[in-house]
Amino acid sequence: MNWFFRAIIVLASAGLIVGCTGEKEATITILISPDHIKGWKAIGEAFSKKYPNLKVNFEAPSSSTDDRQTKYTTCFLAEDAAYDLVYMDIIWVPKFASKGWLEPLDDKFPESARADFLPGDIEGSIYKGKIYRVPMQSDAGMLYFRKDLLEKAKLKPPQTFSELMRACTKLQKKPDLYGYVFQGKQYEGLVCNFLEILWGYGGDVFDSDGKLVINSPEAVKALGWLVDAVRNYQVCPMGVTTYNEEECHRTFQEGHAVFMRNWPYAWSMTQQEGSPVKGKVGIVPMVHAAGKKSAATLGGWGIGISKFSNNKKEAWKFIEFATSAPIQKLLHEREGLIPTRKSLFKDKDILEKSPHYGKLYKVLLGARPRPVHERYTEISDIMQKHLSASLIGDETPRQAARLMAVEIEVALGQK
Amino acid sequence: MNSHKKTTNRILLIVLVALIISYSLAPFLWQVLTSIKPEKEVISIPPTYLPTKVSFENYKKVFMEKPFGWWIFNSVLVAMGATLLALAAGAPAAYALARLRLRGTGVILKLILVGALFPQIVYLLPLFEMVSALGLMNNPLALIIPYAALNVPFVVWILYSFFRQVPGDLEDAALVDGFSRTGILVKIILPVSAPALATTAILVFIFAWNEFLFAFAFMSRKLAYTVPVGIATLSGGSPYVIPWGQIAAAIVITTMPVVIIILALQRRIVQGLTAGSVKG
Amino acid sequence: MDSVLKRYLFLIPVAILLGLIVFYPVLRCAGLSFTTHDGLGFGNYARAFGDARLAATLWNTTVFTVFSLVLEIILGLALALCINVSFRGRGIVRAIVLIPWALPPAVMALGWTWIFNDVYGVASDILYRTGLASEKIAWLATPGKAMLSLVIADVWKTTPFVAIILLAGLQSIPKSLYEAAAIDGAGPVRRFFMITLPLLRPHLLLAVLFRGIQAFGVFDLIWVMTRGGPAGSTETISLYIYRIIYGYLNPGYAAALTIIAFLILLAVAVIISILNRRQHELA
Amino acid sequence: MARLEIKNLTRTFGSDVKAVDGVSLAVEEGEFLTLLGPSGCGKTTLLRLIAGLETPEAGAVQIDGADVTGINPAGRDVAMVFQNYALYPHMRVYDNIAVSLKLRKLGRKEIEQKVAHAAEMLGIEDLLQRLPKELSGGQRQRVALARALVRKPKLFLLDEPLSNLDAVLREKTRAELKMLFARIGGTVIYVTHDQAEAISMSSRVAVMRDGRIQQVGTPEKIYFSPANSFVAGFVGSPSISFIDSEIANGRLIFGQFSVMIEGYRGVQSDRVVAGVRPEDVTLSGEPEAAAAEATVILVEPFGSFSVATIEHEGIRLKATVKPQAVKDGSIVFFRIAPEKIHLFDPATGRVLEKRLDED
Repeated sequence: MNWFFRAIIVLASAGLIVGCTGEKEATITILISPDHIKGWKAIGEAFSKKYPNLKVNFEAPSSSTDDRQTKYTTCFLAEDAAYDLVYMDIIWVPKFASKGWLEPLDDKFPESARADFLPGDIEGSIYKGKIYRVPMQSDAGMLYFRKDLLEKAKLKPPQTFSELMRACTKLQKKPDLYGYVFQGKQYEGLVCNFLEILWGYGGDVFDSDGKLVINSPEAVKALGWLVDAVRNYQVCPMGVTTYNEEECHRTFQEGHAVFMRNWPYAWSMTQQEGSPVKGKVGIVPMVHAAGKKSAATLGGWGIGISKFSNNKKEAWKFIEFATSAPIQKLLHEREGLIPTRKSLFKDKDILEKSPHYGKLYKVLLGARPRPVHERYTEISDIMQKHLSASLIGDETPRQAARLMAVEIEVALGQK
Repeated sequence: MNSHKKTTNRILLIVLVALIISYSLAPFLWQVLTSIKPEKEVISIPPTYLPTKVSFENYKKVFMEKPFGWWIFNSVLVAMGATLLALAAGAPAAYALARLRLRGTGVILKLILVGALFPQIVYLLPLFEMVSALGLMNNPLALIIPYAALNVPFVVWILYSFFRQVPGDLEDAALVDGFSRTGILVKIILPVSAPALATTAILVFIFAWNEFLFAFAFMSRKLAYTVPVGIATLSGGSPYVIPWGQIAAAIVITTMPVVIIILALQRRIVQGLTAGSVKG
Repeated sequence: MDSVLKRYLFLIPVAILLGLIVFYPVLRCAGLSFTTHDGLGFGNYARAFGDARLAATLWNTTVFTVFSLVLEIILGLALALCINVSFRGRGIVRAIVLIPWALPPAVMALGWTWIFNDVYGVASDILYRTGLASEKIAWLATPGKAMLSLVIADVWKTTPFVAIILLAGLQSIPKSLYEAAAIDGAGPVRRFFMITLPLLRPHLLLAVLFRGIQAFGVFDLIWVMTRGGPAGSTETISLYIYRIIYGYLNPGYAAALTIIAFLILLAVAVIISILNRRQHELA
Repeated sequence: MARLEIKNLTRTFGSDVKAVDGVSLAVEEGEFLTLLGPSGCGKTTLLRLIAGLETPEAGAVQIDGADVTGINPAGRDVAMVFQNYALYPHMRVYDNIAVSLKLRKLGRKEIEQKVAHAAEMLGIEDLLQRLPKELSGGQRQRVALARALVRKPKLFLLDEPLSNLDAVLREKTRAELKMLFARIGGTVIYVTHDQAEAISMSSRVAVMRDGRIQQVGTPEKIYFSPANSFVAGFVGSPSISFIDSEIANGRLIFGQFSVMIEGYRGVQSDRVVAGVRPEDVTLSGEPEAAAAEATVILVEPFGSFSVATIEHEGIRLKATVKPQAVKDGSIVFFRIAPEKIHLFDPATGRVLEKRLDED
C-alpha cells in the first residue's frame, strides 16, 4: 500500500512544482497537436528568452482534431481557465465566437496589421464583423498528379472537371492503378472535397446575403461529377468512400493512383527518400468547370484567446510573437508548416527549402473558407451524410441536394 | 461409448479448440505481425502476410520516442487504485445487502444497477467540472474515483450473489466467537470469497486499463497519460499520417500485462463466477 | 445485536461514490435537459420527438445491439461449451479466449480499421485470394457491410465476457442431472435443450443485461472505425449525443437525448425482469 | 457454567409464522437440556434466541439472573456448535479453535495452552495445522467442539451436532459427548430431532412442537409419562400405537378387545385414544384369557428383537417380540398390561391423568 500513496504524493507534488510560479510570472497554456511539438517548444523557449517572466505550457494530447476540439469545448462548457490560448481550426472560429468563449482581438489586431496575411485566412478568422484569431498556419486543398504518367500519355495537367475525368479513364489500369483518389469517407474532409467542386461549378452553400442556396443545379452537377467518378466511370477504388487523407496519400504514394485531391502536407512525403513516386509528382490548383474559377477549400490554424483566461495580456504577447514572420519561418523550417504571411512565400530561404511554394501560393490565394456560420458543424454533418449517401448510391445527387437544403433549413430553424 | 466414437470426438474437440484459438488470436496476431514488419511492408498492396524481415524498429520507437514506460506505470497505478477502491466500497455494501437483512434491499440493489444504465458520455461534462474545480487535473485520483464509481454496480452485484451463498452458520459462528460485523466481513467473508474478489478485480482492472474518454479528458500532461491515451497520440509527421506499425507495437505491449494477469488468474476468474452462482 | 442503523453504515462508501460520480451528474443532466435557449421547459423533448436523425440513430443502435447480442450469445455459448469440456491445456486455452476482452477498444478499433481496409486490409485480401469474393471488398464503404464490420469487431471483443459468464453457469449445473437424463435416454442435443438451456437462464439473462447496456452505449469502436458513416448508417445514439455536445454545443438537447436513451434502457430492463419473473413463476 | 432462564420468549417470521411462541424455560447450572422436536418446531430458533443470533419480539433471556436479551452474541459468553460445524475454511484448525480467545485479547501463551488442552480432550492434537477441507466429517465435528470448549463459556449451545455423521460414528460420539460434558460439568442446551439422542444423553428433555414446549422433564418422565399424544408419538422407537377406543363400565374396549382399567380423571366422553408402546403388548400363539385374536401383517427384525405389526378388526398395533417368534400371516393372540396404557383425550390429545388413589 505504501508505495501507492508515495506514488500519488510524487505525482501530486510534481503537479505543484509545475503549477507554482512566482507572483509576477505567468504560465500560459495552449493545446496543440503533438505532431509539431518540437517546433512549438522551440518557439516557447524563444518566447521565454524575450519575456523571462512568461512561460508557455504546451499540451499536446492527441493528433485527432476532433479530440482537441472536444477538449477545448469541455473546458469552455465548464468555464474553466485551463487554456489561455486557443489554437483553432478555421471552422471552430464562428462556433466558439458565437458562444462568447473567445476574446475579440480587433483593438490588438486592427485591419492595418492584417495586410500581410493571406486573405482567406483573415476572412475565416472573422465572425460577425469581429476578428477572433490571428492565422498561424495555412492549408488548402489541391490536385496532385503523376507527372510521369501524364507525360507518357502526352497529356497536360487537367484544368477542368471533364479533362480530369477523361485523363482518369484513359490512364487507369485497374486494379493496380486507379484514376482518382479523394477523401470520400463520411467526415469533414468529404465536405472540403465537395465544396471545391461546388465552387468550381460556380455554386455555394450560402449566397452573399446568407441565404441557403445548396439546392441548386450547380450542386447537383458537382455531386453528379463525384458520383460519376465513383460509380459510373469507376475511376476511384471501391473503398474511396472510406478514405481519409492518409489512405489517399498511401494509395497515391505507392503508385496506385494517377490523381489525388489532398492537402499540402502530402507533398513533402511524396518527395521523401524511398518514395516510389519521388520526382514524379506535380501539383495544380483543383480543377473547375469550363469558364469558371478554380477554388480550394481553406484549412489552416490560428491562435485566439480564451474568454476564461486569467492571463489575457500575456496571451496576446505570445500570439504577437508566434505569428510574426520570423517565427512562422522558424516553424516552417522545423516542422514544414505553411505560413500565413504573404511575404514569406517570397522568402528566399523558404523557396529554397520548398520550391513548390510558388505554385502553392497561387492555390492559397484562391482558397476560400468554408461557410462561416456558428452552426457550421451541424450543417457539415448534414452535408456529410447526404454526400456519403449519394456516393454509395443511396440517393441521387438531386435528392441529396434537396435533402441537404431541407435538413439544414430545419436544423437552423431549431434553437 | 465405443473407441471409434471416442476418437472421432477427440478429433472434433481438437478441431474446435484450434478454431477457438485462431478466432481469439487471429486479429491480435495480425497486430503482432504488423508490429514487426518494416514500415514498407505494413502498407504494401496486396498485404504482406509474413514479414520478410523481422524488425523491432516500431517497438524501439514506441519506447524511445514516447514515455511509454510512464504510461504503463500510470495505467497500472490507476487500474489498481480503481480496483482497490471499487472493492473497498463495493464489498461492505454487498455484504450488508446480502447478509444483514436490510429493509429495502431489493430497491437499493436496483438503484445501484440503475447507476450502470447510463452511457458514459453523460458523465464527462459534470465530472470535468468537478475535476477542474477540485484541481485534480492530471492527478490519478481524477480517474481512480470515477472508474471505481462506474464499476461499483458490477462489483456489488457479483459480490452480492456470492456472499449470499456463503453459509450463514459461518457468520453466526463468528458472531458467537466475538467478531464484530466489520471483523466478520474482513476476516471471514472476504477470505472465503477470494475467487469472487479475483473476478471482480479483473473486471474493474480491465475496464480501467481500457478506458479512454475520461483519461483523455482529465489527463492533459504527457507524463500523466494512461496507455490508451498515449497510443492515441502516437503519430507521424503530420495529423494525417497514422503510424500503423507503431500502433500495432503499442497494442501488443499494452496487451501483455493484461494477458499475464489473466493467465495468472484465469482459474480464479472462472471459479469466482462459478462459485458465485452455485446454489447454497 | 448491533443496531439497524449501524448496518446501513456499510452502504455509505457506495452511496458516496455513486452519489458523487453517477447520480449527481445524472441529475445535472436531467436539469440541463429542461434548459433551452428560451429558458426552462420541455422544448428539448418536444424537439426530440420530431427529430428524424434521433429515430435513425436509435434504429442503428438497436440493430447494432441486437445483432451483436445474438451473435455474442450464440458464439459465447459455443465457446463456453467447448472450454467446459476437460482436456489437457484447457487453462491456457481459457486464458487465450479472454485476450480479446483485454484489449482497449479505442486502440483495437484502429487495428480493425486497418484489417477492414479495402486495399491494405487483410479481410478483403483473404476473401479475394480464396476466390470467395470476385473483387476487393470495401468493408466500411457501404451501410450494410460497415454495420457488419462493426458487429464483427464488437462480437470479437466481447464474446469472451459472455463465454466466461456462461461458463460459470455451466459449471454450476450438477453433473447428476445430465447423468439422470442420459439414463432416461436423452441424447446430447436433447440434454442441451432439456437441462443446459433452462438452467443457464439466469446467466444468459445476466450476460444479455450487462452486454445489452454496453452495446447500447457503444462509442469508442464506432467513433474510430466509421465515425457513424457511411451516410449516417452506423451513427449510434452515443455518437449523436457526443456530436450534439461537442459539435453543436447544445448540452441541453444532448441531456434530453441521454435521458430518453436511459428511459429506453430502463424500460427494456424492466420488461426483461418482468418476463423473467413470470417465467420463473411458471417454472 | 451458569443458569439460564427464558421468560415468555416469542419470535415471529414473516407476518404470522410464530417460530417460537411464548416459551418459558429454566435450565439449571450443569444441566444437559435437550430441545427435541420435528424439523420446523422452533427448536433451532429457540437456540439462536438464546445465543443472541435472533432478536425476540417479546420475552427475555437471563443468564445467571442477568438479562441479556439486548446483548449481542459475543457479549453473552456462550459457545455454539453448528450442525454443519461452520469451521472457517480459510483458517487452520489451530486458528479456528484459537480465534475466539484472540478476540478476547488473551496472551499468546495462554491461548496456546488452552488450545492444546481442548485439542487433547478431543484427541485432535495432530490435526492442528490442517485446513478444514483436509479433515473427515468426524474430525471436523471434533474441531467444532474444541472451538466451543476452549472458551469455557457460560453455556454450550449445540445444534444437531451429530446429524452429519454416519450411524456408527453418531452412536459412538453420542456416548463420548455425554462423558465429555459430564466431565467438564457445563450447562448444555442441545438441539436434536433424534429422540434416541435426546433420551440417552440429557438430564432433561424439552419436547417442542409449533413453537411451543409440550413437555419438559427427565428422559424417563418423557418416555413413561408423556404429557400428550404428540410427545408419546415422538419419543420412543419403535413408536407407540394409537388406538381409537371407548370406555364403558370401567373397561377400555376396541374391537373384540377389552381390558379393565383403573379410574381416570377428566374423561369427558366415552371415546378415548389409547396409546400402547410395543413392548407393552404381549403376543402368544394360543388363545389366553383377556387376549384377542389378530393377524401378523409385518415383521421387522431389529436384531436382538423384532417388531410385529398386527391387525385386529382393522386396527393396527405394534408389538415387540423375540427374534423369529412370529411369522408373517400367522394368527396370534395379544394382551396389553392395563397399567401401561396411556389414555389421551381425542379432541385435545392431552393425557388423561390417572385418578389418584382417592378412595
